[in-house]
Amino acid sequence: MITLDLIRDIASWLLFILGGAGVVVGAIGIVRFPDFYTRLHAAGITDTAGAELILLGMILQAPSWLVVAKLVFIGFFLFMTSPVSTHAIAHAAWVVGLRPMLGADLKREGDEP
Amino acid sequence: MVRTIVLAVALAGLWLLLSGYFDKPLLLGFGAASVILCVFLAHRAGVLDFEGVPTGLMPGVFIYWWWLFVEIGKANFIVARQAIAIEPKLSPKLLQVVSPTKTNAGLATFANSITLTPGTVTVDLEPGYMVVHALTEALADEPAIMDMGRRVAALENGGDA
Amino acid sequence: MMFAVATAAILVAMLLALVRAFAGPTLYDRVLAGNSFGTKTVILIGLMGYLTGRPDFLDISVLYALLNFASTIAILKFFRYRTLSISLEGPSADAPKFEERDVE
Amino acid sequence: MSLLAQLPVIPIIVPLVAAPLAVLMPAEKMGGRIPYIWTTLIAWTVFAACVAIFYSVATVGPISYHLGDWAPPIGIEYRIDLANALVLTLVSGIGALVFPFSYESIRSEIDPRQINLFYAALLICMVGLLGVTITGDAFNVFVFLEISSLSTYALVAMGANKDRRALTAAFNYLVMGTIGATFFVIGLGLLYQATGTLNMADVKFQLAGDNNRMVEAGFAFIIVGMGLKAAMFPMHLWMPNAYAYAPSAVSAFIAATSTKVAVYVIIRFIYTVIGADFDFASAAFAWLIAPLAIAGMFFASIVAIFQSDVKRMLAYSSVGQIGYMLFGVSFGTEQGLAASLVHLFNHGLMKGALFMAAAAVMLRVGSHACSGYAGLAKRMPLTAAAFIIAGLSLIGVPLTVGFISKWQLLSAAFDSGRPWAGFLIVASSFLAVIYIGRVIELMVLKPAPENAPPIKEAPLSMLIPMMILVAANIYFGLNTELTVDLAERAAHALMGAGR
Amino acid sequence: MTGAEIANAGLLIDLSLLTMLVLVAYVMVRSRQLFAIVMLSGIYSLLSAAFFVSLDAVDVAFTEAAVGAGVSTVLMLGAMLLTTRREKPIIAGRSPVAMLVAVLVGAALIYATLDMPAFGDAASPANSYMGEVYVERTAKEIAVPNIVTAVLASYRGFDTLGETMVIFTAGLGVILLLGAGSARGGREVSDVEDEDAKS
Amino acid sequence: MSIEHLILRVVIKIMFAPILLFALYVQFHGDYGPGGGFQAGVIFAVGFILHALIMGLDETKRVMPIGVLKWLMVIGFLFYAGTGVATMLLGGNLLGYDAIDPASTHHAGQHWGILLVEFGVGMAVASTMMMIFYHFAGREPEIRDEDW
Amino acid sequence: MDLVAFLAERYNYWIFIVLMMMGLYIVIARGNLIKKLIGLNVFQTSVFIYYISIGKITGGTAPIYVAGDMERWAHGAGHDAGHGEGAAHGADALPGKDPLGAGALHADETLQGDFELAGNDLSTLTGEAHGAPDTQAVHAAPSDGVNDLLAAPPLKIEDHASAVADAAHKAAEVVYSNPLPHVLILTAIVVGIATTAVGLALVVRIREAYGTIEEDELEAIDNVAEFGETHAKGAAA
Repeated sequence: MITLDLIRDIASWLLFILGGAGVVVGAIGIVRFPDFYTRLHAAGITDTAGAELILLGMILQAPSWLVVAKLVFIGFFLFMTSPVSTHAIAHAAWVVGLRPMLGADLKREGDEP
Repeated sequence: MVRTIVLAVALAGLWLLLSGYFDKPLLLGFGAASVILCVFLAHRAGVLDFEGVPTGLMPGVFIYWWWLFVEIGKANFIVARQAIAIEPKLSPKLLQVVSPTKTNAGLATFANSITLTPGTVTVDLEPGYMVVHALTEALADEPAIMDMGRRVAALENGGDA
Repeated sequence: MMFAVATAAILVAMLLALVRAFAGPTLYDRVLAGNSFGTKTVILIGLMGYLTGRPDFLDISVLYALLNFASTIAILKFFRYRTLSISLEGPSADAPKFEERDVE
Repeated sequence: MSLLAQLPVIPIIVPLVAAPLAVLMPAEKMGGRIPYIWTTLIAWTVFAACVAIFYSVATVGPISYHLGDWAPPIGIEYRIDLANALVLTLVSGIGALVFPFSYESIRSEIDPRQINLFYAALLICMVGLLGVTITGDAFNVFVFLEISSLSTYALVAMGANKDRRALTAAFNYLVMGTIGATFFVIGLGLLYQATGTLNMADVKFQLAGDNNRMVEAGFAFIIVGMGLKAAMFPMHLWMPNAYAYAPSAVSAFIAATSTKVAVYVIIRFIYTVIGADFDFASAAFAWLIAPLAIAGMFFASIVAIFQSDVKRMLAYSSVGQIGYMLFGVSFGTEQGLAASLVHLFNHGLMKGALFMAAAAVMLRVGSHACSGYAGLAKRMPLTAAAFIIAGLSLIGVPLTVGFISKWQLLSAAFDSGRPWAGFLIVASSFLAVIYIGRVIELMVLKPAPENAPPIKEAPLSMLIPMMILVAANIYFGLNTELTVDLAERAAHALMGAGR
Repeated sequence: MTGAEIANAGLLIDLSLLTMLVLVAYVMVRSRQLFAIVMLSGIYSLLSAAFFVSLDAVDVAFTEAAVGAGVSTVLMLGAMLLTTRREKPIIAGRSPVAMLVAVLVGAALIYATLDMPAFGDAASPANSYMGEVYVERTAKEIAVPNIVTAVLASYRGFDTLGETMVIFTAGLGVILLLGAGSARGGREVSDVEDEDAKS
Repeated sequence: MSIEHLILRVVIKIMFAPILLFALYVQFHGDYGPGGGFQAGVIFAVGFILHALIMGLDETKRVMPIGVLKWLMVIGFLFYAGTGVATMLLGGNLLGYDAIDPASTHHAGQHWGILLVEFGVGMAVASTMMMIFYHFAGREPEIRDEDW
Repeated sequence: MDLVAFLAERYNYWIFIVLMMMGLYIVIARGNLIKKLIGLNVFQTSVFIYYISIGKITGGTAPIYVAGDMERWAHGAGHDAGHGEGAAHGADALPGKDPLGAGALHADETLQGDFELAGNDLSTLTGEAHGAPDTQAVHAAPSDGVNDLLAAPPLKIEDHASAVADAAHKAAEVVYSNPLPHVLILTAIVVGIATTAVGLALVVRIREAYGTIEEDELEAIDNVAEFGETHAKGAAA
């Protein structure tokens, strides 16, 4: 029993650290990246790797099946909605005419309105 | 009718998962009533169609998801490295992808999968193709994306056949 | 302890997202930051449940995830169509075209 | 369970149930009469219940009703003593008159499709005010205050069909009212933090004369918050426009009731909740309430003189009259309090009558401008007579209620050793002579404009309630037993609870 | 994990959330883009709701999230679509007055805090009197696990009746202001009762 | 059917029924965990708001007509007030739920009372919120472009 | 009590004050009507934070009974003894601690208060309300009806420093935060959203009628229109 708990703890530690790192790195990306479209990708890290890994870590530590079920539901919900939100924002910007920086030199091509 | 039953069963399962009270008949009764009400409203709202309840996709979707998780993990790593690199080497690129999928639900799944994978975001859907924004040249790997598309298409076939 | 570490990470990330929400420069950056902020809050609430020893209140997290989504969609319609009432099913041609680069 | 035991909730629960039902009634059938008759009947029922409560309180003693069968500090309590019974009767009485009164006026000012909603909102406004008055629970005051405020915002904005300034007036009212309500909530929070309870009487019991900074600040916040709602002098900015541009019937109702209720809440909190025997309370009387009351009495009356719109003039006069009430409270004596209560009641009667007359003029002449009142004594003699009598009452001419309340205030001032206060009251009454006299002069002495179309007297549905109110103005001016004696008893009970 | 650690973690969360709240509020004061402000007010709600969770007020957090981040954001967006999206420059001369009022109110409250019981004090009058009575009696008299629901719907059920009336009144007010029969710029408001929608 | 918003449409169609179910779950588990009528009503309304955002307001009005909402608003409130009146008729005070089932030692009356009033709150709040949304979203804007 | 502790015990309140001041400042200083409403929201939300801060108990948990704890409360505190026993229970769970600092403000008087209410249980309370001569029960005596109804239960003596969260699983030591402020704030939140909705509707109407929602411009338009003429709807739109 103790070993099982220990394994569980180690696994959650790992997941939390990975997930936490993902969340922070994603946030750093959101701040650092040069334009809106590149920031979208950084936000993607938080939404997928960060959030889901932490949720997984929490699932491992869950005291009851009910909590597991709810965490799975949240994970599923994020999994379904986060790409949609990302796409929605990106699409809105795209349609309005915000053009991405492209290429290694990060030039905007369609800079006219 | 099949969709109605599938939705009802799924909702009933969801209720039990959320509620966690299996021994209170009152709550179970409310659960049943709620499921019926939800199915009725869903029917009325016109979401009980091939898009809203994609029964066609369901059977193989879990295997696909597992594959997707791995892909997401890999992509995450690449993007994260750029985010914390002292000098990020970004070379964003737009590419047009022709989706191999046939159904709308499949197309949506494909587009979502692209967005979910960090480094690529579906920016626009047009009839016939979609516009994808990729963070670096390496991530704008069209064959890999098409591979994903084929997997989704395979899901559709598996379900419908 | 592990929950505290994860919480700390989330809090740091929230602060960073907030920086982007403040700085802009385009409105879409703000929306993106706001959306990302919402996701982090979802996780934070879950973690706080563990920290206080009562992880049974995850309903709040579910609700957050849901509302975050809903408001992002509303914002999309806000920008794209300038109305909340139009259907997204019809042809997109009737949408008012406006070209705007909202850079502060 | 007998009806009598449930009497205290009847005035609240009946309109609460009736208002949503009014929403469902057809608006346009029979010229909107269905919701009108329904809400009028309800208003009368409520009035009857309030009178019964008043009678019961006056003869037997205070009523305590436990909502949900939970004993007071745990549950919410309705606690009715003479002070609330008086205000209850005033509010429901005005309601019982305004509802039948409103029909013609509303039909000319409101879109026919909205009549049912309008009456529902008016009923909700009334129930909110009643709920504020009747309750013995501090937080319940806030809830019902917001019910009445929210409906008032919408009702005031309904005046936009005539004049779009109603919208900005309503918005300003909303902002100020919400700030006021939030201040009130902060004050409640402070009191709660100091005592751990929300029941008014229990707060006082827990405080037991104990004084600390939380209570002081809480007291200040409650006074300021309610002062905003009551249009106490420097916080009255929302009020003139709101009254001036609201639909006439709405002005008549809220002018006669809503600020009075807010003043009542101030009194209630000073005496029942905090207790006037705290040092800071008397300091507040001397340095905050009294100066503001005096400033209001003079400033608002002077501004009223220069108004060209009769409703605005009346609104400014209300600000001044609120000053009288608070001035009476600030004496800190039983007599001053009694005078305030009497004036609160009487002022409801006179302002109600004045605004009703203004509504009748609005219906026939189509304007609230002073110029429209020229020669009115010939054109609409009964309405003009009503206006004149109520106006004289506002000035404080003997044989009217206005005289009674001024007299009470004066004697309270002298008895409490403030002869200067008596002088101030008399002086500011002269200002009322000027602004009311101006309108009376217009009506009686000036001829009607030559191109004025001939107009009829106001319809009976308006005249009768107006006349009843005018008669009340005179009756309570002659028979002071009901008001003065009871107000003295009420004041005694309020002050007595303070010791 | 020891109690002290939990307390520290709690303090950390509290402080960082409060710091972010202040930051958001400050930027809201400064910013002039209405849209950004609406979005920030959504974030403000989320943050305060997270703060409520850390103060054990799960029901409140639930509601605040639903209302602040959900409904009111959507309503604000809807209203902005019907009005404007930008704020004009600040009116000169009002800020000092506003500052004065705000500082006065703040000073009064800070004065009050000097006598307040410590934050989190179980023996403060607020927490040891009625609050505790409810905790004790709910189990005996109502027997539902959620004490907040018990107090909300039974002990103080009448407040909640009022609350429902408030919401009803708000709906009524909005219908009166924006619904059929309300005046409007140039055109009549279309009669969007059911006939219209059913077609 | 335009393909431009396919992703949104598909996902929201999939999520619609679960959101409503979640709302009802919150409604009926208010006794056991956080939540209750008000929160449930808001979530329920959010479900329909999402529907309106994607499928268009007219379609949502077809699903949930304004006339029905008006009735639901009233009925929801009357559920609450009616419970109070019923307890009065049964011999208690207003909202004294013990009168519903006075004999019970397990507080059945309280349970029923709370359940009923919470249900009323949920119904009233959901319909009112939808009503408010309809009125904001359904009003035609007349906006000058420079304001935008 | 030293300064650091004093600060640490009140920082919540002070931050609430800062937030509230910012909200109030927005409401008064800004001319845009929508922004005013947002300011009102901030103002109200900060008040919510204040209330919730009042109800927090260090080491407490959300006021939802943990599994099994409800039965303990229901049976642990007997029917006859009422709160008296509840207090005794609290005292002997953690003996020998004094109520802390400022919190003991009312300790003396409440402990000396009379315990009539505390002794009542549900049956006597309802019995009183349901009793046969109803009117008599409902009409309390005019003057002294207050004090005997309202008596304070004794202060519960609780050591909050050692009540830790993992105790949540041991029912005997659970401390619940105060539910009452939560209830009040739930109501206040609803009032807040209702006000916001009506306010926004008004703003929409103002925009349609005046063509602007800036307060100074509105005032200017109104001042022009002040003399005599009443405006037809939408003249400026």
